[in-house]
Amino acid sequence: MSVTVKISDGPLPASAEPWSFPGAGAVLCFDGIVRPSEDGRPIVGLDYEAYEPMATRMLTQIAQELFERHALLAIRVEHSRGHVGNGEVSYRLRIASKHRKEGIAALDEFTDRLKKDVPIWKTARAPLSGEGSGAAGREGSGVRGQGSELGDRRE
Amino acid sequence: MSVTVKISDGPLPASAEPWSFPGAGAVLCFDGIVRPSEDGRPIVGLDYEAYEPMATRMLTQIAQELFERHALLAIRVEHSRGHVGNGEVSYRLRIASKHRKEGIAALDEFTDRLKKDVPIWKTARAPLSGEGSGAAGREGSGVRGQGSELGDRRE
Amino acid sequence: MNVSVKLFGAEAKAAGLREVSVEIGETTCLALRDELARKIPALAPLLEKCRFAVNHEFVELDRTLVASDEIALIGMVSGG
Amino acid sequence: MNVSVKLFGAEAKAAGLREVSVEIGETTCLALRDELARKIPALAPLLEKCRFAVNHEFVELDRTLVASDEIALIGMVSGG
Repeated sequence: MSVTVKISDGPLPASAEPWSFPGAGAVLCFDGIVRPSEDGRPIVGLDYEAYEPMATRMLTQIAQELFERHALLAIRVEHSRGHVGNGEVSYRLRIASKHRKEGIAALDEFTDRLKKDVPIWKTARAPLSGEGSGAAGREGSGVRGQGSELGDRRE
Repeated sequence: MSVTVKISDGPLPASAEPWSFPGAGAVLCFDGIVRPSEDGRPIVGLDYEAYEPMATRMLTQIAQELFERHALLAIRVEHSRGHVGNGEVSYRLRIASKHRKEGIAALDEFTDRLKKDVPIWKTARAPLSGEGSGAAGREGSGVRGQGSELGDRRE
Repeated sequence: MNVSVKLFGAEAKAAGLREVSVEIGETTCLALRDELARKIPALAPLLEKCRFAVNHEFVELDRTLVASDEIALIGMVSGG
Repeated sequence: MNVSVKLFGAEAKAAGLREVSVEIGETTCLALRDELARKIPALAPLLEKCRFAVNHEFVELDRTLVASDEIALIGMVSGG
């Protein structure tokens, strides 16, 4: 069983480095990319906060559960924390399996579980005054102060 | 609608070049890789034959049908012809969509359709004498001569 | 009318040919299929699962053929 | 017993705090939840959908707490 979990600062590399696993017939890569709007409003990006080490532990636990349910060869998951701008990659999941169907099912399940059980939160960052229309001066809905890492990271 | 279809000689690059699409929230990449055995027997690789231009036309048609059924932004599909060795990539499908679920559904459907309707055939190439056990001297089950492109390409 | 039919995969292997020339009376794919079964008995058991492609598109068995058509017999494919 | 509870996302926003100190009589997560609702009314409507994590693992509401536990209130998450 090969499981790699990595939570790192800022966007993931735009292009995934080569990755496979001996004997794999199917290698899937899913990139989750920050879109330019959230709930219909323009944003410049998302700020991610992760509760560590729980987030890494949960990602690892989910990967292990999927190994048991599907016949997988390897899982590698990466997630950003901090700011990720529009068009940048915040989440990359890669799964190697012997066959396609089990890899696709695992990819979908893993991501559903991530969105339900992994303590990671995103906050939309709206354009600064002049950067966009209709949202001038608004700057997302994040929590300020009280030692917020995200608050500290805002420009 | 952005559809790219490419059938090319030999294995695809081990690592996919960067690819995305403006506004995409999900980019999926599926690599189909030649496995070291076929029907329980060791092989050194697969020889692919494509009936062109029909294969390219069918791949394009399937992509267009999936655009209508799912809300996709871009599809790019590449397939090998000729020899592809074990561990090498013979098929790479990439789909950009706003959301994950539609991209995953399209990825699965596209590949099901490929395996049903696209005139591409594979022939297993068994190890040459000395290269493997139990299959010495056997060289796959492909058709020889009569202008076979594959036959001509065998070393 | 004399037509030429391209063969691939299992059908090419069964026939030992990649292309076969067939003389047909009635100029439909159905008549062509019957003639292929008669001329190359090894193909007969495979034909039920085959489709014809004419000029690079799948067609129904009642399709009428003309001399300039490019005809291919497409059985089980195995891409991916 | 005095415990400290980490808050995130919507709960941190509602409370205006990232960490809150609470005095509890009965040392269970259920008692802690009731005390959080009493102390920070803005949190009350969110608590139904929240889980507690103790020492980085989700726990049930009947979980008994000890002073050294790291406690986090986990509401709707939004990774991906």
